[in-house]
Amino acid sequence: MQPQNGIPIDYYIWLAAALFTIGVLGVLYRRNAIIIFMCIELMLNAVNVLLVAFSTYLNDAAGQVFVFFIMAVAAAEVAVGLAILIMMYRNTKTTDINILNRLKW
Amino acid sequence: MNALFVICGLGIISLIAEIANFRKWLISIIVLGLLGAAALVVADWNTAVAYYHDMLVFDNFSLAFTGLIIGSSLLWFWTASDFFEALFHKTDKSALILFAIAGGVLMTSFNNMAMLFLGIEILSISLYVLAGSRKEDLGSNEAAFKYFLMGSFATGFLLFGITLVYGATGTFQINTIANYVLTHAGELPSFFYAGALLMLIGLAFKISAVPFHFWAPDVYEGSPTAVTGFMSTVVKIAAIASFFKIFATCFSTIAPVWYTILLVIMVLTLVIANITAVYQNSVKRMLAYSSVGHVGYILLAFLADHKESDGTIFFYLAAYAVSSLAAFGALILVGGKEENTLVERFNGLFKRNPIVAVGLTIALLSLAGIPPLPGFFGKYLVFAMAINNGMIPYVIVAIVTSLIGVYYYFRVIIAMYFKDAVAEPLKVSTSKEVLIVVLILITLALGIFPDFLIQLL
Amino acid sequence: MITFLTFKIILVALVFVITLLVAAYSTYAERKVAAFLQDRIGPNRAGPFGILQPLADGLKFIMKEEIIPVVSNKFLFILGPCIAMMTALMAGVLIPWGGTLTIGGETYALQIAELDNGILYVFAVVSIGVYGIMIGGWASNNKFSLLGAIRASAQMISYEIAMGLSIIALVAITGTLSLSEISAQQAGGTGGDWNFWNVVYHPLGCLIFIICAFAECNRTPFDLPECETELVGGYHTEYSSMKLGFYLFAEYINMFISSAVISTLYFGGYNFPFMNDLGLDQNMITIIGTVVMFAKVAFFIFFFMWIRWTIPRFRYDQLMNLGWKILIPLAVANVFITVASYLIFK
Amino acid sequence: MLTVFLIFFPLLISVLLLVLKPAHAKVWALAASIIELAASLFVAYSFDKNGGLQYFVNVPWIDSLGLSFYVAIDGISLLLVLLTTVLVPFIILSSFGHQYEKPSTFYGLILMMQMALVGVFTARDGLLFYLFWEAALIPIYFICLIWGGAERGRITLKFFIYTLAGSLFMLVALVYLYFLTPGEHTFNIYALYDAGAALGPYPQALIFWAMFVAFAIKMPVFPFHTWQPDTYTNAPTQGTMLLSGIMLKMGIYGVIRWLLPLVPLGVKEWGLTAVIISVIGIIYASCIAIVQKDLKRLIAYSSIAHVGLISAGIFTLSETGIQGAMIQMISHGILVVALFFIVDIIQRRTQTSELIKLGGIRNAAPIFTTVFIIVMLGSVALPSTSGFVGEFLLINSLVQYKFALGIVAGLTIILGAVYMLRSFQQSMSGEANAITATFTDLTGHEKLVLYPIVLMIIVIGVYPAPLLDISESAVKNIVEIYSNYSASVK
Amino acid sequence: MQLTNRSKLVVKKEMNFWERMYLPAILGGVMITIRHLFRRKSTVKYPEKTREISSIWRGQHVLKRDDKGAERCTACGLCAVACPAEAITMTAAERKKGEENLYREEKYASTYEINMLRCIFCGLCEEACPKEAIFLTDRIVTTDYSRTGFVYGKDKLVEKVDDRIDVTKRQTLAVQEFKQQKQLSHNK
Amino acid sequence: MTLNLFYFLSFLAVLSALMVVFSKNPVYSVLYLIITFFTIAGHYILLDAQFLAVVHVIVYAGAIMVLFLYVIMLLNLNRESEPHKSNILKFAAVICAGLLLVVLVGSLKGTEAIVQQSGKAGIGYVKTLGEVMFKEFLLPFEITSILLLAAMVGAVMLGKSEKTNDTI
Repeated sequence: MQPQNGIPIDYYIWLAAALFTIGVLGVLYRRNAIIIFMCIELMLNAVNVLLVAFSTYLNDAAGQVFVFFIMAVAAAEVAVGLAILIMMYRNTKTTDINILNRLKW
Repeated sequence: MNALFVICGLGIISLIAEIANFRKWLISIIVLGLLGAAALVVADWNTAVAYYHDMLVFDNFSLAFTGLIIGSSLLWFWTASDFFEALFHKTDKSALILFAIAGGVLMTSFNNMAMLFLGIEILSISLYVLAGSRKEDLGSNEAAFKYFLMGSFATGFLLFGITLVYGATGTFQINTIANYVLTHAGELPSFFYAGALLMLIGLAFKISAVPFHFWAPDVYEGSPTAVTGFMSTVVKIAAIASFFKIFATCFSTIAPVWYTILLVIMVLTLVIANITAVYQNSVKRMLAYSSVGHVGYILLAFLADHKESDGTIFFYLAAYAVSSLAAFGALILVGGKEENTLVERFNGLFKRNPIVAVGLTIALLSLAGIPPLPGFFGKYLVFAMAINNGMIPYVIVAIVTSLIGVYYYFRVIIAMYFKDAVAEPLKVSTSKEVLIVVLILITLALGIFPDFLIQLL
Repeated sequence: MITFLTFKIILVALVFVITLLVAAYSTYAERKVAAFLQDRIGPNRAGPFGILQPLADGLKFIMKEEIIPVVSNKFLFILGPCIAMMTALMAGVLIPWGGTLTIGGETYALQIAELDNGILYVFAVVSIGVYGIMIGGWASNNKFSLLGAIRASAQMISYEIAMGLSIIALVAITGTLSLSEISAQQAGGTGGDWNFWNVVYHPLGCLIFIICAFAECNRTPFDLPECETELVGGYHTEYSSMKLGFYLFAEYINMFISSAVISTLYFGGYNFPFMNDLGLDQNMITIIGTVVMFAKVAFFIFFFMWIRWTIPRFRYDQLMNLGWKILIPLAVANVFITVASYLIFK
Repeated sequence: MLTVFLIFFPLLISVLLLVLKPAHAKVWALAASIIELAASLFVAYSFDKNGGLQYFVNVPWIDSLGLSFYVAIDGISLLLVLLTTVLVPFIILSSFGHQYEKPSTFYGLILMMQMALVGVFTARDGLLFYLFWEAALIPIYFICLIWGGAERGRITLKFFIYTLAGSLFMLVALVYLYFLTPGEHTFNIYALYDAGAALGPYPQALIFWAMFVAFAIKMPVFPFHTWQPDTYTNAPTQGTMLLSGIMLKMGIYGVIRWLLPLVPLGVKEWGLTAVIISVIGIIYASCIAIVQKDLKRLIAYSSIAHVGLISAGIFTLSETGIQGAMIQMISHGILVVALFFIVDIIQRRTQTSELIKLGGIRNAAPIFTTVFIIVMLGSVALPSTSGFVGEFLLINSLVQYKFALGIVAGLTIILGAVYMLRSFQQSMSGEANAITATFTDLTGHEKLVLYPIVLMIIVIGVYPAPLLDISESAVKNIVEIYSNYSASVK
Repeated sequence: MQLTNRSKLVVKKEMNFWERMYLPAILGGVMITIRHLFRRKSTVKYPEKTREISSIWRGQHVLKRDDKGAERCTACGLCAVACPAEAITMTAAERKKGEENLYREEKYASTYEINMLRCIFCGLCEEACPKEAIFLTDRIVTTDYSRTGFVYGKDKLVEKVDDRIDVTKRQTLAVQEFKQQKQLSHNK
Repeated sequence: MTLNLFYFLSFLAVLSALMVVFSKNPVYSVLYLIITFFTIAGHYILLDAQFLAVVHVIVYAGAIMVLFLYVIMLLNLNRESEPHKSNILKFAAVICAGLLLVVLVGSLKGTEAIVQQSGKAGIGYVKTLGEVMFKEFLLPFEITSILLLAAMVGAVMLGKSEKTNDTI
């Protein structure tokens, strides 16, 4: 299959899978809450890339519109997540972030 | 649809209440509004209408679950009225709750992956915040953060799944997807199945099925009790409704792909959740595990016959919601300001406050599935369905786990009736007493005349 | 194609040089304006009227000793000013500096690149600019720098929202995100067909945009990130020599670009009144237009300085109040009012 | 309609007691139970011995579950309903010597229990039967939990889970059968009979065991009995009476009504096993009873032995056996209530029920001792007491079934005599000690309980025919159904 | 205690809508500044142009010689005593034979230093001097790179024989008269 | 040319994504993530979705990552504050992720079923997107406002200090 920009869709799927997996890896690998958080953003972006790729290949704008929703949600999540972080920080009154490490799994 | 608008409008009204200074009447307005929404749901009954380019479809399934969500929310507002008595953020909290309810309604009525996704996110984001609404309490903070991280993580999986499904079928409309799958059976790309499974994982996080449940106990324990009550009723209803909708419509034809996986998840959920619940010292945490366990029963019904199980699941959830609300209502009263819900706290509750004790007892009995309470009929329907579909070994597993369930529920009952009271009598406001009586009556009524709800779907 | 490329390359070089030149002379102008507004005469030693002062300053920056704090993060410490400079320069790509020139039968637009969502591109670049300040401030490992960096980021994010909202009304009415089209739509009146500058239609939006532009450029009265009375020098406390020069340069380039964007969006860009009624050659109009454009830009740069020496600095909470509680609601209201009145009076 | 009255009248009173908490709850409860007794006597009076099912009510309840409120009375049901309605007033009366906390709750729960028991004995719908079966569990659980002895928390939970576990398996079996009923599925007992009989031997065996376990736990039969002694000891006396006097009969009734005709092949295949288990249980329980130091525990074990005999008799599947079981159920119910009341009296006066600490009561309380002797003799099945009729019929049927088993089971009379007489000897005769010296004789309400019971023991022992008549046709009917099915399959 | 009428009482009254908009006020401020843009600049381009100075402007000191070219200073130390900034130090020495043309009297200052960094140019030294040896001139103390460079010794203070500094403007008639009245002098 | 660009961008994306995970210093993680985002924006442009690319840069690089950096700076996170995670767990995480990758790649093969739809080019233009968004996806678009409102209310509620007006 040869789409207009000459790159097979498989490549994008693999790229997205790789990025997604790296995101998952980060979530599992790291203990630092904020990095886990960033890795989740990475996962969402992997999804976005794939959506845009599919959208281009299927010639259907809905995929790209969906990306906007994901972006909106990501922004909302970041706002809330960081607010939670700040709240925790204020409670402990310390710059030591170890408090987050009660999160064990 | 109109109910959805009403709920969103109520959320905005409660934000306006902060500015326009009518906080006092806010709860009354919300209750009236929700009643109105319920009436709208009833009025829409038997009219399967698709709205806005098929974004939402309010058929009887959606309406029933929407009604259930609204009903539970109404009761929840009553049980959790103390939650809104706090000095700060009264209106914010109620607005968030209402938005969460709106999200839940979307999750029951979506017909497009975008609506599912947004519904889940509206619900989740509101709850992340509500989970942390005891701001000075580190446990609550931790709950919020953990819920947040795991919720977002699950969202990632869900989205990846949606994307792959979209890539394979070229649409986000679930009925179109279902048709596509039906007409293109055998020629679907393999990543369609991967997408379905990733969505399964994502939704399993949301309904907190083992092994994707590990966030649930911590979050349930850390959150304010009222919010936990909300999570374990309204949220659970919405999550399961969306799970059902996706897998019974979209992926119904590829059932062999997910059947075995879901079967394993179901058994694990039943066994692990119920066994772990036994070891909990906090009643809240125990209820958290039990709520995970209940998902197992629902999954059992779903697996037995995923197309026809909606009525069973609906009744199970209704029964579970009522009992759960009663339990959490009692928990809020017993836990007091410091939200201490250790089992010891319940010692001698029968002597300290018989009404609360009896209410909690009936709730727990119903959760344990003792006839003639609704919880029994829920379980009965599930078992009957499973037996009818030849899943007797799994029914045996479910029976054993529900016996384990009896064990841990009865620990609380024993504490209430058998142990000596450690504290002075528990004073409870009249409205709360009335509430408990009402909840008891609803529970009993559901138990004695369950037919209406069972036949609803 | 070749000529097109050549033209573009020349244009890029030209814009680059002009940008640097304008930025350089802005430093001079800043001192001059400050002096004049305070009844002084400002630098006047280097060259006639001190016209070579920027060169002298530049020379001084280069000759100064490089100081990199031992405890700082060296890589990021150097990266900071580079990012600041780079993003500042990048924003000029989309500004239409003039109309079209016809040389040898070929028509060239006096714009380096044309995107159908040019405004957004400018926004994107501007929003990245904050990294320079944040990274530099953090890498300095100095409390004042860090405070400056934090202030800068919070301030820029806050004001970006109002800024973005303020132009939504404009975009809604003009129906395009392309800067060149917006410019073209404000072309001077032709035979009874009156096209006013956008500022006539969007006075409130323009005001908000200008205020936000001040904040985005960290200019007084919003220069909290570097206010020397509180934070010594803010994010560039630890910087010296050319790295400091980069930061200062970046600030002036930003000012230049902001002025250009303001004039393009709201004040007609390269258009001037009655330009189509004069019966001039197209190339002539373009050249005059470019001059006009630069005149407008110059005015806004002057305006930036003028305001700087008029209004005292905000307190930080006042800054945030202004951004969140006043500008954003105003911007939203502006959208509603503008769109509603457009629908009514259309 | 009378059946409905019999079921719901106690419930109504119970709810009234629980909600209104009147001052003299015990009087209310007693009055209610007497009205109930009168109603049941009226039923017995107007009962047509050869009329099959009578007083039946069949209204659909939960359509979607195939559940209908189908209750009816036949001979077997009537006997057990009578047992219930007769014993409950005595049980309530026997509690007059106690000052229970929250009396209205206590009596409310007893009446609720009565409701469930009557329901169990009259239900003709599988699910309804199950519902009543479980409903009986809740009040007794709370009675034991709230007013029981020191160890009650753990022990009652064990009891609860045991019985619930058994009943859940029964539920699975019922549901399984439910889905085999033709057309619109139904839980109607006769439809279930048909569905069960139509199955092959293997599923029938599975169903047999699923249901047998439920009933065996309730009775309790030997390997499933471990909850029983502890629970009996720890429960308040009235609870023990309810458990042993009536509730235990639920299991036996279940076997007769819900097991034998339901899965004839299963019964046929595994009946012998059940008999053997039961007989082992008899011997085992009797032997343990002999070495018991505590009077209450001793009676508990004796109860296991008796029930074992009944169960063994039923599984002989002969009319004699089942009739014997019927009469023995009545007799055992009366006797065990009397025995536990006697223990209760001893315990209340001496604060102990350990045999070693007792002795010499007969000097202090001659009337009491006399009553005890009569009850005890009834329990060891002395001819002309009620116990004799039942045991005779049961052993008779066992001998006919398998001679050796009959002989072994017959040992129960001897062993029973051993432990009963030993207990009597240790508690009543001998020298009075500090505790028993001040033993007062029977008081008013105690006499009111014990005299009628003694009378009944003797009357039934001498003239059991009316009772046997009542149940005869129903028993015949069941045996017939069973033999028809098993013959037809053959 | 109210000394002047210039102080203004600050009132924190609620601002009305227009005031809260700030824009009119900002506009006012902007107008003020723009007006200054066109004002005449008050800067004097110094080296090329200097500002006029007053006739009694007090600049760098000078140690005068008499008409014959001998130093007038006798190292009496009155100037150092009078100096409020303690900027003046000196050491006295006796005149040798053959130095009569150098020093007017038998005693003279072998060193005389004024620390220009300390000096406040108050002119008290001039007033205190009984020999009319030290005067403040209209010369400017020049800049220097080192601290020590500002400690002016006799090399910088004493006027050159061939380059006499005219202080007559400072020695007005009134001053001379004042100095002749012995009873008014400081060191009576 | 395009393919090479794709390779380059993908390589950079994956590399910097890995660096996000393995950088010791959170600030470096943020910076690497920003690089990843830029490469993703590059991919968008390759896919002819310029509008999305610009919005992506504005939202992710311009707002979200600034917030991350802001919080990291505010909380003074540095490499010492990262708690030790046992090597076994890390190993398990790597194995899990590796398995996921293998499963994904394995299951994502075989894309023949996607038929390239012929149609007008330039679906990435604002106009096309606007048409779809405001016609077909109008309801989700409106519902997003509820989402953002909830997030806003929530963030303010959590972030606001209740006791006094001391700012952090």
